[in-house]
Amino acid sequence: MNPASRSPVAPVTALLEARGVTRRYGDGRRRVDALRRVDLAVPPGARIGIVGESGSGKSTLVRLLAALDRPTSGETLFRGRRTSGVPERGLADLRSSVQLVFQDPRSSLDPRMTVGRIVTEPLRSRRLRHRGDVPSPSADRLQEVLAGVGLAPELAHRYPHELSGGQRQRVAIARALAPDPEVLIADEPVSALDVAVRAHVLNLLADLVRARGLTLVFVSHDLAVVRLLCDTVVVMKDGVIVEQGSMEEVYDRPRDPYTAALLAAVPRLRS
Amino acid sequence: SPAASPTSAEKTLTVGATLEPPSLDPTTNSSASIPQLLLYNTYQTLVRLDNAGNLQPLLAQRWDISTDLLTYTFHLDPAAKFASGTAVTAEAAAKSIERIKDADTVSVWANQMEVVDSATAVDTHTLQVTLSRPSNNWLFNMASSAGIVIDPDGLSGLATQPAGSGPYVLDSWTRGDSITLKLNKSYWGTPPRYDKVVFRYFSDANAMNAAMLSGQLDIISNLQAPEAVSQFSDTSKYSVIRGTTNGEVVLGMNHDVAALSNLKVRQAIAAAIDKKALLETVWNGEGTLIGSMSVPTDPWYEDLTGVNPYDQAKAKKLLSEAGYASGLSLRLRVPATAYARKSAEFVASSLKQVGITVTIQELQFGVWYSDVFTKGDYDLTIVSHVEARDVFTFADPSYYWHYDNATFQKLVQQADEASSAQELPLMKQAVKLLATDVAADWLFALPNLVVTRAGITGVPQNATSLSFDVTTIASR
Amino acid sequence: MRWINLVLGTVLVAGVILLGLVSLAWTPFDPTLVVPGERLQPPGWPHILGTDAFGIDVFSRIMAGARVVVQVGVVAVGLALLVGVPLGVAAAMSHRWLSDLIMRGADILYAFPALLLAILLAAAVGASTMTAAVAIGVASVPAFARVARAATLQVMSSDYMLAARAAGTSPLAAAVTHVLPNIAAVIWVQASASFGMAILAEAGLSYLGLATPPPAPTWGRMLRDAQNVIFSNPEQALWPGLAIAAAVLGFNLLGDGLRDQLDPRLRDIS
Amino acid sequence: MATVRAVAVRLAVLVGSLLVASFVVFAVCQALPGDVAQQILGEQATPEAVDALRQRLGLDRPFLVRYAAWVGGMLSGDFGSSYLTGVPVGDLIWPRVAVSAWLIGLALLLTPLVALPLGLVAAVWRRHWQGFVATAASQVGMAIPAFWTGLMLVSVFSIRLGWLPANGYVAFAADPAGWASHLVLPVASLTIVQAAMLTRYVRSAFVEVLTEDYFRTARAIGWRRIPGLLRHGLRNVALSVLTVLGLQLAATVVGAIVIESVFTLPGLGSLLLTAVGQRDLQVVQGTVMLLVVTVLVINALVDVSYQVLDPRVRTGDLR
Amino acid sequence: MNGLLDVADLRVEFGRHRAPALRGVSFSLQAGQRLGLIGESGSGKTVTALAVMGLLPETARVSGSVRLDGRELVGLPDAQFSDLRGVAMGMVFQEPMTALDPTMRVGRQVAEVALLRGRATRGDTRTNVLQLLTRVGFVDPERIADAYPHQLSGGQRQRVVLAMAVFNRPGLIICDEPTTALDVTVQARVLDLLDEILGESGAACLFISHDLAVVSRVCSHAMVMLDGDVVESGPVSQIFAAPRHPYTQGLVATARLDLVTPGERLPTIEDYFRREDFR
Ligand SMILES: Nc1ncnc2c1ncn2[C@@H]1O[C@H](COP(=O)(O)OP(=O)(O)OP(=O)(O)O)[C@@H](O)[C@H]1O
Ligand SMILES: Nc1ncnc2c1ncn2[C@@H]1O[C@H](COP(=O)(O)OP(=O)(O)OP(=O)(O)O)[C@@H](O)[C@H]1O
Ligand SMILES: [Mg+2]
Ligand SMILES: [Mg+2]
Repeated sequence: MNPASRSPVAPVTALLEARGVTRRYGDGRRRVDALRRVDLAVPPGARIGIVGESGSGKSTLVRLLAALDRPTSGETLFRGRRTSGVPERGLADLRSSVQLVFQDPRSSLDPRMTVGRIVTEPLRSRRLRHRGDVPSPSADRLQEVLAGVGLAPELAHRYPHELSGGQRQRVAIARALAPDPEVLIADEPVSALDVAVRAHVLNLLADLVRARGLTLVFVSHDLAVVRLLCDTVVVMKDGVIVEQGSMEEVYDRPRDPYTAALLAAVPRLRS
Repeated sequence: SPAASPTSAEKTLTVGATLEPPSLDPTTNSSASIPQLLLYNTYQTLVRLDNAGNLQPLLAQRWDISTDLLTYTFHLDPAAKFASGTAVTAEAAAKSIERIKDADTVSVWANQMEVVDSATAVDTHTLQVTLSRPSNNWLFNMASSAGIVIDPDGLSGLATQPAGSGPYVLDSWTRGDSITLKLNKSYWGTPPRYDKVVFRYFSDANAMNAAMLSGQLDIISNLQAPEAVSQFSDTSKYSVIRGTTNGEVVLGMNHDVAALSNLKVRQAIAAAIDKKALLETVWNGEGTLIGSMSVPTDPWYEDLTGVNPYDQAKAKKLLSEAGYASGLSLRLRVPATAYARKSAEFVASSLKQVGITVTIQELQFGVWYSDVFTKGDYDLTIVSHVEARDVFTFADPSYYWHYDNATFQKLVQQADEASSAQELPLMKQAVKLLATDVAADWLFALPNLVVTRAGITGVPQNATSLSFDVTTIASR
Repeated sequence: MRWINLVLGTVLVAGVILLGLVSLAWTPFDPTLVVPGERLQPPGWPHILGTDAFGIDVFSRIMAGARVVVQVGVVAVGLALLVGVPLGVAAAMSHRWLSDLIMRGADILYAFPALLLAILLAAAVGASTMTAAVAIGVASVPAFARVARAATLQVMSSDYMLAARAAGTSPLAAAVTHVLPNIAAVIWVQASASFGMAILAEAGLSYLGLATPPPAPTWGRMLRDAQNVIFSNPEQALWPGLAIAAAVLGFNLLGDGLRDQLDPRLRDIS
Repeated sequence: MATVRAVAVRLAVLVGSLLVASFVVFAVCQALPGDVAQQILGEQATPEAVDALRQRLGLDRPFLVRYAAWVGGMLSGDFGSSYLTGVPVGDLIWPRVAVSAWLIGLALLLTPLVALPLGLVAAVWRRHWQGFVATAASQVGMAIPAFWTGLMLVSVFSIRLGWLPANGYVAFAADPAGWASHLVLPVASLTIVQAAMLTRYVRSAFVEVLTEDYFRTARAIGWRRIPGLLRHGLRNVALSVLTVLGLQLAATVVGAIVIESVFTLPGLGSLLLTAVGQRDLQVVQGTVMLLVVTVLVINALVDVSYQVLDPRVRTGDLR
Repeated sequence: MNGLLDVADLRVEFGRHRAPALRGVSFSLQAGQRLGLIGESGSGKTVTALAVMGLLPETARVSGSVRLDGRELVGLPDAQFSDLRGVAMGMVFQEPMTALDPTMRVGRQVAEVALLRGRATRGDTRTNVLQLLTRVGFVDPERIADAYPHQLSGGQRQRVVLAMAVFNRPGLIICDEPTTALDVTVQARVLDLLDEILGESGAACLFISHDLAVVSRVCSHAMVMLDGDVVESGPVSQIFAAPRHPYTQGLVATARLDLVTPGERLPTIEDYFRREDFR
């Protein structure tokens, strides 16, 4: 039926892909087109930063790529296989390979679960365990993952509210890394953090991505932050990608006036 | 009356009562509340029952009975008129009787008129009724709802508009609250004292007492919460009239139930219950202990309370003799009324002490009718049988007691057909047989507890019929 | 000050439950034993709260009545919980039309108040503790469904639900591991308040003769019986009235106390 | 436009709900054991007579035929006739509605008038004795059964003091003063309980306003606590009061039935209780349906008035 | 010290078992001066602002002294305090989404500031409101005035709140993280506006932010808070160019993302300052 599945196995260039994706919320007078015919390809090993002002559709795009939401039209693909309009059962591969970290570490951690259970939740999912090499939810794995993000093992018994903001975001990152994903999607992971804590989390993410060779999709409204982690940048405005290119190119020589405005608006320390 | 507005010269009597009539036609609806309101007040019968339970003339000035006891000749009062103004004729009386018999009417009382062969007007004021067999009860029944003489012109709307010949006519009906009677301007007899009589209905006995205490009522027609009687002990404000009614509170036993078909079990139950204490506890000692299906105003009444005396030891012994030494479980299904609920609680407690476990179920009257009365789905029940002389119900094996005793049936039949001289000993025998056979257990007879504002006179002491007769009430 | 509700509520509720539990094994006198010779005794010894018009020890009846209260509360609230909460959670987690269907059904059910249900149920199978409890429970289902739905919607909008999906957790598993624990607080508060409501409703139904039949004593029926002697023996109405008030107050305070503890926003107000 | 559409949708839902409710009411009533014919004819009637009467009353027709006839009749304003009396059910119900409507209406009107000030005091001075007293009063009021309050009021005001009638009802048209004096105690007993309950919600609504950022903004521009709370809190509180009042309606209707029984008011409650007892199903169905319709319609009205009161909903940006 | 605002040894405690939120904060603000208040989350910035405004919750115990134009504010009855708020001092809060009454039109809320003082009639208030809305950068003040808060964007709402705070031309304006909830581009616009209005009215400003860049843009002086204490204060140029306290040094270093080359490790506060050594 769909052209993607019928076509002969094309050389897979993109790991994650969005083709002509539109996402519409609400109807009638309240209709919002959060995304309008957006195309994006994330090649394996890429580190893509998505920037844009609030409401430009960054989170929507990322949710669609992770198949956590359905496009109104267009399609999303993972490893060349369609993921939009596919029932949850058919997404085992995607679910075990793509993990997310969200903006607000408070609301992305279930307040009624201990850190240990939060981190091992993906490992206990039957769907993820389809992939043969997903680590088992053992105590060892838990310690390993916690150590990987620099958290002490005894924190496994704590609840999220007993942690500091930086620790919470580390837990969220640990959960994402537990099943050994190929792709890490981070939706504004440091925007809610204090300047003092932000540096720690950014350092951690940079180390992990480099060490594991993760494919990274990193969302932020702050170009200065994106610059530190990504090699490619995508600029969004009103549901459309207005500019896309290598980091140095966009950062130093923005082509779109909106990108320029965004760069200019970032407050800099007078010194 | 304090309830009447002071400017009005009209005299109004306000009577508190418990059950509001569902309809105003006493011939097609069995509710006792209808004769309470209407009998003798708006409807009249050929003969009436006096305070002592004797028949007295009303529309009929006198009556003759043939020697074969089959033909009754009634001589109507020529002055008698319906409220509409037309005369009460023998023809109208005959038509009223025929109407009850007529299957089309679906009358409640059809079986009471079964014995009537014919009812004919000999002349305007002479009515002749021929029976198929002698029946003393028939004449007695003619004093109640079955015997009312209805204005032939008013037959179509009886459910909402009475058409009788009594001293009062319907004034208004505020459903859920009250019914007002007003004076029949063209009444043919001695006019009563009040221009208006208001029957106010209270589903809750305590609310009625409160209304009396706060001066909204002149009379409580029958106190349903006798423990409250002390509230009216101030004789300068109230007087309390104590009389009897026809209401036997019967602990009915289903004779179709194996255990209860055993005489020893029935005797044990009767012996296990201290009726005197029960009356004291349940009805504040007001009322009469009876011992069988007969009340003091019945001509054949005898005190039979000694037949099955209270004796717990004997009750236990009887039970073990009957093979229930290890205990017995029975369902006591009662209608949701004060006397039944309270009696049930007492009975359950008493029977528990001799080893009978009783489960009480309180049913709404509708359910009681369908389950207990119609389907006979019960072991024990408590209900007051308020009709006069309803001892005859024990003669019908299909009646919900399922009591089938040929000797009793024969006695009752003979009594009904006997001359009045022979009737009494036969009935006494029959009533006694019920007691010795423990056809049921009789807890007590409901009292007629009337509370009036001080100064009100003429309230009948005993409720021999279902009527609350207001025609003789006056105030000083 | 913040603890006073919780402490007072816990004490009262524990008292009621304790009375009921102890009454299963022991009461000073048989709460159904009619003793004609001891009617309407004033409080004293051995009848510390006196006796009623049946000569039954009032304190024993109050104790046994606590049993009925707990029973009605547990059944009614349990029913409402077991039916209402899954419905509410399902409504929040399911497609829009199904969600609408569930909530409209709840609205319709809501239009049948407990009393109406109790009247109909009592008319159908005869009044009993169970009919009253079931009527009260069924009538409380819509409230629980609404509360559960609102709370679930809030949980659904949190990022950890999205994270759970990304982690491959199935909706049913998510409902059990994430939704239920997170709406539990709200539900407990609602349950506690409903417990109080159930006690009041049972008292009203008993008063109308639509609940527990005699001889099992209930506070509502004690009140109805007391009504007849309210002018001569007002204390007869006092004890069951106090018992009802204490029990309801206890559960309401417990509910408030729980909320005070669970809702952090109430802690700092300018 | 959005409002009009929302209202239309709400209306359609209402009609659907009413239909479902009518079927439930009818089915439940038909399932009740007990037989009105037996009840009418009493203990002495023969089974044949009972059958004849059932046939005459049309009780032998099939279920769906009777349901259709009933619903059809109601649509044309005909609720059928009482089995017992033959009186049209409408004629039985409407005079009762007047009584119950006064009772419920006055209570619902007075409830917020009592609860708003009490809730305000309880919220603003919740750390002082005034607030404690107000909160305690509301807690105690909620814990006492309405009929108990009624009994106490009667014993004090009617029997001890003799100021007011203990029970009964007088039509407004017949005697306005008498009408008022008969309604004071029933309305008071109903109001006390409902107001106690509402006070609790008002209190927490006001407490919530106190925590809101916009209230802090109002304080920052110079509002004193109480005037600011009235100015900025009342409308927000009104929304939750409205919801709770809508939710309380069912409770008030039930409370009214019990109160009617305590004060022997000839309202819908006593009609229902007797009709059920007598198995006069036409009357039961009619009355239950009326109560159910009232609750459903009022809830729909509450929903719709949300559209009017809350600009976020009115302008269609929130649901 | 005889400034517009003199705060001396201000202590605030919530409950006995918690560490004090403020442990004796002192500072002084001259008329027309703009003071930035910097510190990590929970360091006591908001509590300081609320203490000055007299809007701390009842549970807070305040000691020390806050003088506005020489008048002692600590312990001032609410009625008198209310008369000062909005007139002598105004405040802008962090969260523009919730700072306005959702059930009232924006114009009326702004007008309230004037009507509260009984100084104006409705007619000229409306004109004033429209003028003011124009001044805070709205090109269509009529539409804004007739809108409900939810119909405005975050930046628009924040400008409305700003308008309310400056309506009566108070001598002191307190801004508690007024732009943290806003987008970079919108933030830039609001900061420009604030700059302009402060310049125009000559009001003094206590400006709270954890973003050093923002403070450096608006303020002339800055003050750094840590765990309820002021650890360093001085002119912005000195604080950011040559911070003395190690904590401030760490703060400044981590804020300079632009100085880090991609792939390199970011400096953290801990590189400069260890909390264990503090106090
Ligand atoms: N569930 C939803 N229902 C309706 N509208 C939505 C929903 N989610 C997002 N939107 C709208 O879609 C648009 C894009 O939202 P999105 O969350 O993708 O933006 P964003 O770029 O991630 O913004 P932010 O930086 O604030 O996170 C916005 O206008 C938003 O209001
Ligand atoms: N109402 C309150 N009750 C109890 N403690 C409070 C209250 N308000 C603030 N605190 C405490 O006072 C301290 C200072 O809080 P404050 O809100 O001033 O921090 P902040 O510097 O404004 O932080 P942020 O940048 O997160 O807004 C914190 O430890 C906080 O927990
Ligand atoms: Mg986003
Ligand atoms: Mg703050």
